[in-house]
Parts: sequence; structure tokens; C-alpha cells
Amino acid sequence: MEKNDTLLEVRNLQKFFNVGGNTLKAVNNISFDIKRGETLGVVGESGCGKSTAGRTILRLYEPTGGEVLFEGKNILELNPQEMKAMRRNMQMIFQDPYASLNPRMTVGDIIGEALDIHGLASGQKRKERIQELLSLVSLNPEHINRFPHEFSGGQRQRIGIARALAVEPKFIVCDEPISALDVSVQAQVVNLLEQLQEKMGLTYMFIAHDLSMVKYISDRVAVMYLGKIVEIAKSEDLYDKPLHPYTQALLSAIPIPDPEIERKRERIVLQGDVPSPLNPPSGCHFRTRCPKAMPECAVHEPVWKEIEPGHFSACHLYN
Amino acid sequence: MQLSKELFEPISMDLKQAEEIQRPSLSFWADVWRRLRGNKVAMISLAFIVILVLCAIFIPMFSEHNYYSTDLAGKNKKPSAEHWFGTDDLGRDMFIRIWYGARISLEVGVAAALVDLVIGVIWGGIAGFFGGKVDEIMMRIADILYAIPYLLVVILLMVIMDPGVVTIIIALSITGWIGMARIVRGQMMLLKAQEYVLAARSLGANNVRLIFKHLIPNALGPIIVTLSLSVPTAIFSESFLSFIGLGVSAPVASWGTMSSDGLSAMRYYPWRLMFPAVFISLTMLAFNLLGDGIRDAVDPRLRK
Amino acid sequence: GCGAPGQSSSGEQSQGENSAASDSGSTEKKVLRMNFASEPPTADPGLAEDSTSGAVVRATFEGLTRLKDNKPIESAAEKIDVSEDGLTYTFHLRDAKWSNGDPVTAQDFEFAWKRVLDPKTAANYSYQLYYIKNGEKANKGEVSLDEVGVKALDDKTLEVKLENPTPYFLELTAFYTYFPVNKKVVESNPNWANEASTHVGNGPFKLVEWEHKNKLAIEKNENYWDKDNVKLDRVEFSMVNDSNTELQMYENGELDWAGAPLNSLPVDVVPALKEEGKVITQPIAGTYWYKFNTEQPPFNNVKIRKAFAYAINRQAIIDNILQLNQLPALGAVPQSMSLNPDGYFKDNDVETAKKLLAEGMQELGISKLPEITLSYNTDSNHEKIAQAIQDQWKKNLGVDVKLANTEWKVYIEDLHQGKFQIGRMGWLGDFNDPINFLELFKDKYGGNNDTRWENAQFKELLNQSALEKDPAKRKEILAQAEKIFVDEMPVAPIYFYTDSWVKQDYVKGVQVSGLGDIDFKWADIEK
Amino acid sequence: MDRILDVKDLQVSFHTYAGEVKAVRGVNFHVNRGEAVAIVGESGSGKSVTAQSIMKLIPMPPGEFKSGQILFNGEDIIRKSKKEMEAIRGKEIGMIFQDPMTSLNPTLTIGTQIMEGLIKHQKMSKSAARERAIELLKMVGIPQPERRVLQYPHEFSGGMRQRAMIAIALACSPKLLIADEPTTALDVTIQAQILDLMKDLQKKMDTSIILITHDLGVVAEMCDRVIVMYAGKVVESGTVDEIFYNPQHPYTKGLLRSVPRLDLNKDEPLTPIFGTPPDLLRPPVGCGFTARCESAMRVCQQYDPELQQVGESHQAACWLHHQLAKERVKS
Amino acid sequence: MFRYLGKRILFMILSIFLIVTATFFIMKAVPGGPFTSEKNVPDEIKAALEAKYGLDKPVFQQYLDYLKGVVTWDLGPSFTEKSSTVNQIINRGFPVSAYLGIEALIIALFGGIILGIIAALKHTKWPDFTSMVIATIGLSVPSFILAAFLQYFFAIKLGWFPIAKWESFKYTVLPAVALSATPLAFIARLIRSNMIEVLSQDYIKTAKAKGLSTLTTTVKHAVRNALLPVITYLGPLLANILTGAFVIERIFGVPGLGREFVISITNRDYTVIMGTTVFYSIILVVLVLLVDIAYTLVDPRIKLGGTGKE
Ligand SMILES: Nc1ncnc2c1ncn2[C@@H]1O[C@H](COP(=O)(O)OP(=O)(O)OP(=O)(O)O)[C@@H](O)[C@H]1O
Ligand SMILES: Nc1ncnc2c1ncn2[C@@H]1O[C@H](COP(=O)(O)OP(=O)(O)OP(=O)(O)O)[C@@H](O)[C@H]1O
Ligand SMILES: [Mg+2]
Ligand SMILES: [Mg+2]
Repeated sequence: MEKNDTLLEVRNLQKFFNVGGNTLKAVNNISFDIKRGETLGVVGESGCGKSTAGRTILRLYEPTGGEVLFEGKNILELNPQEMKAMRRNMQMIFQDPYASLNPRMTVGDIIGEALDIHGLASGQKRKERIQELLSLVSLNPEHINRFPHEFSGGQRQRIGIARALAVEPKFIVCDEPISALDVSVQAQVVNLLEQLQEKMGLTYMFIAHDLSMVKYISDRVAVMYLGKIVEIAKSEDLYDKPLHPYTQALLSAIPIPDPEIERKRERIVLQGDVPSPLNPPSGCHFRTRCPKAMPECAVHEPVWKEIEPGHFSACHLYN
Repeated sequence: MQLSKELFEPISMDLKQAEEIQRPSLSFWADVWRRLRGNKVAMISLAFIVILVLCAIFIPMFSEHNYYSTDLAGKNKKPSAEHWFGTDDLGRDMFIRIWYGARISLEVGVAAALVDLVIGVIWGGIAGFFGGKVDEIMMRIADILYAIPYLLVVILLMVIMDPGVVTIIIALSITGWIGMARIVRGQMMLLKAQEYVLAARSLGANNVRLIFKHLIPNALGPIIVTLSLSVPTAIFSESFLSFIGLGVSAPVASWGTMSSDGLSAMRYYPWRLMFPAVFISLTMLAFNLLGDGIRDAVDPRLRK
Repeated sequence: GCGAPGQSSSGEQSQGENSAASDSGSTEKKVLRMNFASEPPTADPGLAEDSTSGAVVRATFEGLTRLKDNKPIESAAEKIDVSEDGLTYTFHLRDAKWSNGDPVTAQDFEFAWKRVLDPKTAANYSYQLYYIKNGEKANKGEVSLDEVGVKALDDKTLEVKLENPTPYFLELTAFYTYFPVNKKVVESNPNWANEASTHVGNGPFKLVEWEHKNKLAIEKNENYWDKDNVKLDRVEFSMVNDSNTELQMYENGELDWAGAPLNSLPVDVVPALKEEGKVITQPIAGTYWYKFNTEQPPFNNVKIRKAFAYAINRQAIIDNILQLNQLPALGAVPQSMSLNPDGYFKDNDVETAKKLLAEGMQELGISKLPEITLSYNTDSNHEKIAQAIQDQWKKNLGVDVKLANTEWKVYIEDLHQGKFQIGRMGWLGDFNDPINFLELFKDKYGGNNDTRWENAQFKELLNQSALEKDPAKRKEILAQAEKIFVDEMPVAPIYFYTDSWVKQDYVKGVQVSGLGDIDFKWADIEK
Repeated sequence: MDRILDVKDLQVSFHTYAGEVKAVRGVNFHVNRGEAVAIVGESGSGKSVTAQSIMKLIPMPPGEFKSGQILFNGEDIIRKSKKEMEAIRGKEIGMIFQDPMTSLNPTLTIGTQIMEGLIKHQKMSKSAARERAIELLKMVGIPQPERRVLQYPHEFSGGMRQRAMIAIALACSPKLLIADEPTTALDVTIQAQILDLMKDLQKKMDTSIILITHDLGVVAEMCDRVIVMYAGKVVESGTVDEIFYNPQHPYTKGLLRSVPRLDLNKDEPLTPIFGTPPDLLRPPVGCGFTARCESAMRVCQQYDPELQQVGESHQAACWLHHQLAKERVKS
Repeated sequence: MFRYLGKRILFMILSIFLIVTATFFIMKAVPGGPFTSEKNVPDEIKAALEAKYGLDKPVFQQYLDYLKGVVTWDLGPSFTEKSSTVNQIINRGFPVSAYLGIEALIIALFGGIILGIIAALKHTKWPDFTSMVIATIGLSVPSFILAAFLQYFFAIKLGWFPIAKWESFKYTVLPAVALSATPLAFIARLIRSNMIEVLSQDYIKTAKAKGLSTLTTTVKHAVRNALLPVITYLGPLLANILTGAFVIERIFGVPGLGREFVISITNRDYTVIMGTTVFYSIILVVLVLLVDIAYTLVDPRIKLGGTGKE
């Protein structure tokens, strides 16, 4: 598959929230590209702005600044009519398989809503299409009239995927689609996503905090900390040779399901908590917890640069 | 235990079967109904209300008495075989008047609740959905409306409109919906942040669709509970309006009017107070208990 | 806070100890416990216009005359001279003192009356003084107050000139609008009547305690000229509005009196009370009637008006609903001043009514009556009567009438503006003379007519009566007028009011006049 | 070895409107002194119910002990009176809950909440208890504990709250600590801190730990032995090495295969366990895992296998270990 | 914090202004004036009366005059009660209503909390059912009927309390009980549902896991948290209860503000209507603010204005 042409470009994207009179910079100047057919993993601790970034890219939140180019077209400049059409290209899968399905609608209506909104099919054709989508995500097409609460978490997540696929999108933001699932069923969903990507040439932005899963599914991985991307690289590169101290700490913190390895492992345990995004530290946001912090880190924001080919990071260590 | 060898033959794993849902399919409301059915108190209340409605519809149709014919000589008669609930101070049959009163009270209750429902849900829905300035302004208006002397507004209304049940219903609807609006608004605030709303948005759903397909159906539980409580509130308010003299016009009498009429007769002709008062109280009790039952039945925390 | 009951701001009340004493030593003190249905709006005789204020003012002030057994007797005036033409009255005042010790002078009367007539005072009842020469003009600002026909010739002599010979003028002088006020006190403190401590009167009692909205007490005035005839030491008024509660308090021994004239008895308990023989009933000068809008069909037709009036069974309503021995009204003028005690038509005359209805409808050229609405202001008694009459009309005439009730003030406005077909109203006499009732309907747009009915002959007769000095002839003229009135039937009279009350047996001598005014001067407690 | 806790044939049901939910259907396991035991299993497999049974915190109704024994230091907890239980809770057994956001009372200061147990069990004075609370906070690594004792939970971050929870649970140096998914709600970096802390404290205080978790990585890091639960039953138990390197139950195997390893190649698909666990309202007749099991046999549908010794300290409940099954595989 | 308070107070003033304005014009639109009476007075007298009270001015001018009065807290004379100004009426009536209201509130809070707790602790058992029936009856019986029954049983039959009037403490008991019935029932139900919710919270499990007794857990951990939502409800409740309840005051002859309010409307006593409305709305908005402030004192999670809470 051709992976070289860029599907999505994000330039200096910003999303600020107003919280009780203060500005919360949930996403602060992030830039990256996603190529057609590629999966970009996004990792980072809770509250670092992953979901906000994903939602802003889909224009579910109005961005504060920056631009998002989808196939070269800036979607932030589209009028509501054009935006609605654009929504067929880009979809989202949500974290919580319980909260993301309307409990008062049948599975058929949940999936069919996309068809109704865009007028894609009606009557018998609508039903057939829904059943086709159900089969696509390996659910029993006869369950079309059931309600979400009758399904297990993994099945619900597949319903969510079927809903996203109904409009035949090119790009899907997967916002922690597996975090809420049991380990035993996480693989069901991940495998399904992989298969679909293969079959339909989908492009994913895959948000998660389970780094092992992100590594497994992504081509490239972006690491976020307090609203900023601190490192982006090919996924093997990132895991083999993390550059940013935060990435290093993050990787070392993952518990590995292998007692042997665990017994031998040396890990970097970060001190302290993630600072409040309302009042982030000056300079490099990570410096308060960084084991390698230097005086300079408090003064300047580190610049974003390509340290190795295709491996970008923002850290004073590499100046 | 004797196990035969055949038992240890492998069987092919049928994926479909593993995915099969074993419980029968139940929609949310079927589920609610099932739980409600298990609640004896709520069911008795519901039965009471149903019987009350049926009686209010049919008893006046088939009774030999009517609610307006006076018999001055036969006034203030004790309950008897002829007049089951006795007669009032104009010698009218209390039994039949109670059922006519039930019509008024229930009509007022249900209609006012419905109007509350429409205004309250839309008002609260819009305020909660759009939030921010819109919300601020709409809720302030509700607050202010709440503080304007109600009686004054009602008198003004009585001037503009002909007296009657409709006027009372409108009078009750002036401020009655505020509670509902607050509830719906709160629900909207909660629900609009739900991921399924976001999901619908990402599919390109417009606000109308979001509000009516996603938000309101999910707020229906609290809405129905509030509704079941606003019926007794309306009946209650109607009796207050009657007590201060703004009720339905005679000779039609609601329970409220009848009980305030009967109040002074409490010591001498207790049945004139007792019957309407007991009916008001039992009806309110039934609606309240039913409301509680519904609340328990729709509460997701008890659902598991 | 200071809202705590019992901690009333009684500091300013000099009689605080007295009242305490009266609680403990009730064997000596004669205390009458009454109830006002509401706070007296005022204790200023010039501004009073309701029965509650009237009761306070009548007890704490003394007019030129005072009604005893419905006859005016000299009070502040010792001697009264009336001129030949009946237009000039000269009052010779007796030596009397205000409760603060000042002498009561003729100037006080002149001042009080002119004060009422002064447009700046804006006294609602100033028209009660229109019988005085130039009274009306002065009140309307057409002439100066100096031209009003009242003058203090000296400290003890008051000369009054009238517009017309007014046979009932002496009765009027017993009315509170004619009471004097202490000129010095009023001029020095415009709010003198608002508190017990500043209130000054010349009556048998003085105001000693006024805890607004809660209670009021009067005590015997030691400065009163006739104090030997005042037996009561103290009258205490509570202010409980609810008539049921009032009666219960009476039955619990917390009150000595319940019911009229300060409140009413709850109708439902009346039969029981009557059975016990406790209810005292007295007719008063008032008529309860249904006004017809004579400008609108079908009540522009006399026969139809009459039909409706005749088809009412008044006695049944009185016996079963009102139950207080009211009298069926078969004329406009109440029994106490009646011109024709037998009435002008028959009660419950269904046959005639039916006939008249048919004729009336024929005259109007209709075969079916339009929708008819009977309006009344919201009140349970009015409602009961309306329902009974509605049913009677249905049964007797086969007419369906709709009932409509409205809030009081809205109702009055509607009635005054002619927005009604049949409307309930009552009239309580201001003074004991038929003219007070007939006059209402003199002018089509008269303030209290409402029916829009006018009759030249009727009008002429009333004008004549004003000039007639001979009481017998005058009565004759008025009777003619009433006959015309009843013939034309712009209103359907229903009943004449009575006042009914219950009182403890030891309460004696409380006077309730034919106008329903209560007077405590001669009251006594004989335990 | 010395058993601090011995759970024998524990059965717990809940009576709901829909019927009886057999949440725990005969669970057997034990915990040795000073040992860290993990309980793993899918959501709804009865882990929390088992843990709360040990504390007798199951709400009754709707809960009910159907049968079994929970021997703590040789005494049956199920038989204990309310008063006796109050003396055990907090003092002998401490407990940490999953969600640090909701398991602290929002209207009481952290200090008060730590002190409560101390005052109750150690009969400390208020000031002594406060001193001890400060010490405990310091011990769990909260900076400026003097100031922090006076603060309310909402002024703490998630990780700090979980530390405070640990301080509460360890306040009276209990012999057994039950941690019900103590890190699930936390970020990886914070999770690492907490796990570090728990390991540290376990060594220092010589407590036994029951750690309930989904995360096999955490198990590998923290625990000596593992108990695998499925549909209200223990299906396998053994040392970490036995479980991770030599799993005997198909469910355990599936579980291990479904998690990606960092060394796994992107091209190799993951191996999920298909299907869903059975509905405990209608527990299956045979083995609960049959419908999802690759090597299911007819017997699995009819009879429920019992826990069976498969190694020195290794037990599994699977018909595959039956003589007849082994014979069939051989042939 | 101060910015927040400033903003709140600004909003309060705006609200009061709007309430006053709306009430003023509605009042003017309602037919009948203070001088409309059964005995129609001659037009000239009416005109004189209107001139005396400034009612002859254009409505807008009257409105401005009135606003001026509100600002200087001089609410003018009463039209029907010639002996009182509106300020006096409020000064007299409010303490009475407030006294009665606070007494009723105490009864309601104590009774409601106790009933609610009993019900929650014995959830789905008979004490729960009994308390809820008691509470629901409180909501179901119209207050005038309840008042009449109280009078009948406790004053007439048993003679424990006087029937009516407002003199010493024992006169306050029956009206306070009658007035407390509805809020008591409401609070009981609120507490019950809050308690049930709170009892299912994790921190209650934590408390139990510490070995605390049921009593300590209930009192220290559950009740406290269950009470919080009641505080929000207290604002409007207090405003209503403090400014008096017409029906109760009428039946028991209590000289409170509630009676004033209703009677002034039926009398079209313009200044009293406006005065009591202004007073009520001030009490309402101030109490709502106070309750919000109180909430932040009781619930450490909430900071004034911190979350832009409305
Ligand atoms: N609608 C909103 N209003 C105000 N603040 C918000 C809003 N949505 C998110 N935030 C804040 O923005 C920051 C980033 O939130 P976001 O949800 O994007 O984080 P995340 O990385 O997705 O975290 P998680 O892993 O917990 O999902 C957080 O501090 C959050 O509190
Ligand atoms: N109070 C209760 N009422 C009814 N059923 C309950 C109750 N508590 C637990 N259950 C049921 O018991 C079963 C086991 O629940 P438990 O909480 O022990 O699962 P778990 O293994 O801890 O799962 P998780 O990983 O999701 O925490 C579930 O089916 C659950 O629905
Ligand atoms: Mg997120
Ligand atoms: Mg659990």
C-alpha cells in the first residue's frame, strides 16, 4: 500500500479551554502529519490532551488556533454544509463502550444514524447495509434490534466501530478504544482494527496509554506531555531508542507480563505528579519531574527538531 | 462419577455460540416496567390511579344523580344507601360530585403536568444544551418568573381569559415548569458531555437531532419522575387557588374546592371534608409513591 | 428577634401594667374580648370607611349625637336647635374633655369636618358631608373651604347650614365621618392616629394598646363626660381573620363574642348553634340583590327581568343556605326603614315568572334565550346562592345559566363598566333612610347604578323627596319611587341582611345598630 | 508454610430483581504469611466479591453467603459477629479500593480519615494519632505531610490519594492487605510509583498482600503466586513462574496470549479469547469456559471440573488434566 | 473570590430590578385599583386620592418614583391601611414570619433528617416504608386541611395549645408544625435518597474497612455528605418560609408577612404589593447567595466561583 502521500497535516493546532476565568491550554501548538494508510499512535498520561487533540482535529471542538489540512483542504475553514460532507471522511471511535452508545437506541438505529444523516441508504437497503456492517465487525446481523446494554464491552466497542465505518471514512481517530476492555477481549478489537485497515485502507490516529498496545499497532508514535508533543518517531525507533527523558520514563514504567524480565528490570520511577495544566511549569513543562533537568530547562522552551531522520523531539539535551 | 471416554471427544468451537446473548431481549422501558412491576407499593399506586381514572370517566355516565341538582331540603345528609358519600350544603350528592371533582382535579393535574412537560423540557433542554450565555439568560428568566408574585399574575390571567379549567392549567403552567426546566437542564448538562452525543456529532448530526434523538430520550427517566410528581403538585396548587378563590366556576367543583368548602363543616358534617380530603391525599400519595417507584426503576445504579 | 410573640414593643404603652393587672384580677376588671377580622385600617374618624375602623372610632370618639336603640340622642351636643326650614342646625356642646385633658370645642368639630372636605385630605367618605352647604363644591375644589356651611360660633356653639332639609341629619351626625378631632393634636402630629400612644379621642374609651396586625385594646376614658355610664374597663380585640378559627376560639372560651358585626359566623355551624339557641340575629339596613344589565338583551326587556326575579325561591335560600333569619327581599329598601313591609311581589312566583318569560321572549322576538351568565365575586356564600338560583332558574324557567366568579376588584370594575349580564351586589345603608337605597339608581351613569337603568319619573320623585319637609309625605313619595323601581326591576332583590352573632351570656348591653354598627359604650360584663 | 488466610468453598450470591446472581461459586485458595498473591480474571469473574467477603463488606441484602469458610488465622470470618469484625477490619486486615477518587470521603480531611482507624484500634489520643498520621503520610512518600494532613481529598492528585489510601490501610500494620485494583485508575508513571511503594512496604512491614488486578504485567512485577478466576471460580493457581511459563488452563493460556509484548512483531496477529463470559444469573452446567475454549470436549459441557494438583504448588480446574483426556491426546 | 462576589451581587441587583419592573407593570395591568370599592366614590374624590398618592402621574413616572423609593428603602404609605407605611408593615410582619419560619424550619430539619436517615438505614424494610409514608402524607395533605386538623385535635380536643393568635411560645407551636409539614416531608425524602446514594459510595466501604462501627460510619461519613444537597434546597425554602405562608397565617391569626402579601394583592394596595415583592426577592437572592457561600464552607470541594458554578 502507498504510504507516502500525506492524508492529514496538523499545523500548530491549539485548543484552549476557559475554566473559571483561567485559560487551560489543553492542546498547545502541536504539529504532525499522518500518511495515508498509516497508524499514528499517541501516548501520554491522563489529562495531557490526547483526546482534546483528536476531537479538535475532527472539529468536534472549535480549535483556538492552527490548521488541520485533510487531503490538503483546511477543514477548519469549512462552512457547516461542507463540514457535514467532510465528516464522511473522518470518524471517531470512543474510549468508553458504555458511554459511547446511546442506551435508548437499538444497534440498528445507532449504526443507521450515520446513514440517515448523510442520506446514504433507506428502507430495506438501510437494513441490509447495517447487517453488512455488523457482519464486518463479526457481530451477529440478527442482533440489529437489540439494545447496547445487552452486549458485552468488546461487542459494544465493535458496534462503535461499525458506526464509524458506516460512512466509509478514510481516517479514524481511535480514542483509547481498548482501555476500558478486559485484556482478553482487547485483542479482539485490535485485530479487527488491523483487519479493517488492511481491507479498506484506513488511516488511524490511535490514542492510548497502554504503550505495549500502541507499539504493536502503530507505525509511528507521538508522545504528549501537558498539551505538547515531546517526541515523534517510528514506533520501533521510539521504543528502541527513546530520546526524550519523559518517553524513557514512560517506557520503563510499563509492567511487562513476564516475571523473569520484571525481576531484572531497572526502571526510572518519576517523582511527583503531572503538574496542573492550568499552571504549567515554565520552560520545558517536563522539567519538574525530569531526572535530567538542567537550569536551562526552566528558562526556554525546548525547540522541536528532527534529531535523527524521522525522529523528532523537543528537549534541551539535544541542543 | 463414571466418565466415559466419548465424553472426552473434542467438540468444534462455535464462535457464534460463544457470542450468543442468552438473556431475552429487553428494551430499556420493558426493563423498567419489569422492575416497576416488582415494586408492590408502586403497583398498588398505579392500580389506584387507573381505577380512579376509570371511575372518574364512567361513574358520572351511569349515575342517577348529577353534580349540579340542588335539593335544599336534603342538605348535609350523612352517608347513606341513597347518597353514599352524603350530601353537601346544597343537598347535592357528594359521591357524584367527588367523581366530577376527580375529573377536574385529574384533568388539571395531567394537563398542567403536560404543559409543564412541554415548556419545561424545551426550556431546560435548550438552556442545558447550549449552555453559557443562553443558559445564563434563560435560567435567570426562570428565577425572575419564580419571584414575581404568582397571585398577581394569576389575577391578571383571570382577567384576560374566561374562567375555567384551561385558565387554571395555564395559571399553573406559568411557574410550574420551572422545576422541570431545572431538572432537564441538569440532565442536559450531564448528558451532552456523553460520548454518544459526541459520536453523533462526529457523524454530522445537527442540534435538533442531538436534542430530540439523543438527549431527551435519555433524560426521560428523570423527566417522567418529575412529571409523576408534578401531577400531584398541580392538583395541590389547584386546591390552593380554589382556597384563595380562583378556582373553577361553580357548580363544577374540584376536590380542592370541595375540601375548602367542607373545611368549616368539619365538626358537624365531617364527610363533606373527609371525602374530598381523603381523595386528594390518596391521589397525591399514589402519584408520589408511583413517582418513587419509577425513580427506583429507572435509576441505572440499581439496574445492574 | 423582635418577632417573638409576647415581646411586643409595649414599652411606649403607658397602660402596660394595667393590662397585666386585668389578666390576674379579672374579678374586678371588666374585660370584653372581641375579635376583628382584620387590622383596622385607621383610627382616624375622618378617614375611616369600614366597619372595623368604625368600631374603634365609635368607641374612642363621641359625635354630636350617638345612636341608642337606633335613635340619635344628644352626646357631645347638649342641646340642638333646628331652624324652621330645616336648613340650619345649631349645636350647643356640653363641657367635655379629650382623653389628653383638652376641652372639646366647637372649633374641633369645624376643623374636623372641613378637614374631611378638604380635597388634600382625600377622605374617601367626604361625600357623607355633602349634605352640608357647599360641602360637595368645596370637596371638589370648586369653592373654598371657608364657604362650607359649618361654623363655630363660639367654643361651645356649632352652627351648621345644609343644602336641603335633611330629615335624617341628626342620625348622620352620629356617623363617624362627622366626629370631631382634636385640632391641636392633629395639627402638631399628622400621624397621631397611627399609634395608641399618640391617639387622642373624646369617646367613652381610649386607645391604650395597638400592636398592629395582632391586637388592639381600649380602656375606659376617665375624661369622658358620661363615664359613670361606662361599665367596661377594657375591650381587647384580637385579629384573627378566619371565621372558623374565631368561632372555635369563642367556644374554647378565648373570646366573648363571635360573628357579626365584626366578622361573620361560618354558615355550616349555624344550625348547630341555632339548635343550642345561642345565635342572636338582628336585621340590618342592607339588601342583597342581583343587578341586571338593562342595556343588553335579554335583560333590556322588563318582563324577562321580572321573570328571573320572580322565579327565585328566596325563602328556601334563606332557610337552607343563609340560615340566619334573613328576610326575603321583595322590594329594594330594607325592612328597618321599610316603605312597604309586604313587598311588591310574591316570592317564588313561578307561574307568573313563566308567563312573563314567554311574553318577554315574544316581545324580543326570540324563541331561545341567548347564553346567560350570572357573575359574582369569589366567595363561598355568593357561590352557594348563585348555584341555588342557577338551579332554580333551570328548574322553574328551564333556563341554563352559566356561573362566573371573579376576584373582587376585577369584579367591581367589570360591574361598573357594564361588563356583565346578571351581577351580584349588596348595599349596606350608610344611614337609616330609604333614600340611601333608591338614590343609587337615580342616574344611568351614577357611580353605583351599574344597571344602566334610568327612569324619568323615578328621578323626579327622588328630587321631590329632597325638598319635602313632611316625613309622612316624603315617605309616600319614596314609596312611589320604590314601586316604579320594582316594577321596572333593574335589580332582582334577594334578601335583606341580618347580623348574627353568638356571645357569652355575661356580655350585656353591646349595641348593634340597624346599620350594623357596634357600640360598646353601654356594654357590661355581669359575671 | 504458614497460612494466614484459607478460603474454602466460598459461595456468594446476590439476590436481584432478575434472580439470584451466583457471583462466587465455590472458591478455594489460601494466602501464606508474608506472601503476595494476585487474583486475576476477567471483569465480573468475582474478584471483588471474593475480596470483600474476606472483609465481610458484602452488603446483605442483596448479598448472601451460601456456604464455605474463610479462615483468617484459623478462625472463620463468616461466623464472626459485627463487633468482632469491626475489631478485625483495619487492624488485622487492611483494604485498598480501586478508585482513589471516590474511596476517600470528600468532606473530611485526609488526616482525620487516617486517624480514625488509629483512634479506634490503637486507642490513641487525638494528638498521638495525628503524629502517627503524619508519619504514615511521610512513609507513603507524600511531601510536607504536616500540611497535607489538614487538606481534603480533592486537593490531592490521584496518585497522592492512592498513597493516602495505602496509609489508611496500613495505619494499624495489618497482617493482610487486600488491594482491589489499586493502580487501574492511575497513569503508568504513577502506577510505577505506587507499585514500588507497595513492594517496599510489604518488605518493611511483612504483610501479606492480596492484589487484585487485570494487568498481568503488574502481577509479574509484584506477586509470588497467582490465582486465576473465571466465572466465579478459581480455574488455576500457582506461582508466577508456573502461571506465566507453564499455564495449564486454556483460559490462562488465552489470557497470556492476548496481551501484546513489547517484543511482538506488528505482523503477528494477537490471539484474543472470543466470546463473552457466562451470565452468572444462569451459570452453565459444565465448565464455564466451554463455549470459548479451543479444546473443549463433550464432558466440559456436562460436568464442572474440579481444582486439581498439576504441579507442586500448581492447581488447575480443567478436564484436560483428566486421565481420559490425556490418553486421548496421546493416542 | 471578591470578583465572584461582586459579579454575583451585580446579578442580584439586576434580578431584583427585573422582578420589580415586571411586578410593577403586571400590577398596573391588573384591573381594579386601590380605590376601587363597592361603594363607588365620586370621581373628584378618586382624583384627589390619586393625586395624594401620586397615581395621577404617568405610569412611567410612577415607576421611576417607585424605583427611587426602593433605592432609598422608602416604600411609601399603605393605601388601605392608612395608619401604616410599607416599611412599618414589613418591619412588623417580617420578624413574626421569620420567627414562625425558623421554628418551622427547625422542626422540618430535625424531623426530616431523622426520618430520612431511618428510612435510608432500613432501606426497603418496614421503617423505611413507614417513614416514607409519613413523609409523603406530609406532601399529600393540603396545608389548610392539616392546619384545621391540628386546631381540632390539639387545641379543641386536647386543649394543649391555643387555637389561634400570636402571643407567647405556645401559640407558635401549631402554626409552626403546620408550616413545617411540607418541607419536612421534602427533606426526609431528599435525605433518604441522598443517604442511599452515599451509603453505596466507595468511601463508606473505606470507612467500614477501617473497622469503624455502623454508627460512626453513618453519622460521621454518611449523614454529613447526605446533608450537602439539602443545603441547596434551603435557599428558596428559607426565603419562602421566612416571608410567611398565607394560608397558615390566616388560619392561625398570625400577623406575618405572608398574609400581608396576599391581602395587599386583593386590595390592590400597590405600595404594599411592590414593597413585599421587593423584600421577598431581596431575601430570596440574598439567601440563595448565602446558601452558596455556606455550601462552600461545608463542602471543601467547592470553591466560590472557582468552577463558574451558577
Ligand atoms: N470541555 C472541557 N472543558 C474544560 N477543560 C477540558 C475540557 N476537555 C478537556 N479539558 C481539559 O483539558 C486537558 C486535556 O484533556 P484530555 O481529555 O484531552 O486529556 P487526555 O489526554 O485525553 O486524558 P485521558 O487519558 O484521561 O483521556 C485536561 O486537563 C482536561 O481537564
Ligand atoms: N451488590 C451486587 N448486587 C448484585 N450483583 C452483584 C453485586 N456485586 C457484585 N455483583 C455481581 O457479582 C459478579 C462478580 O462481581 P465482582 O465485582 O466480584 O467482579 P470483579 O471480578 O471484581 O470484576 P471487575 O474486574 O469488573 O471489578 C458480577 O456479575 C456482578 O454483577
Ligand atoms: Mg482522553
Ligand atoms: Mg472488581
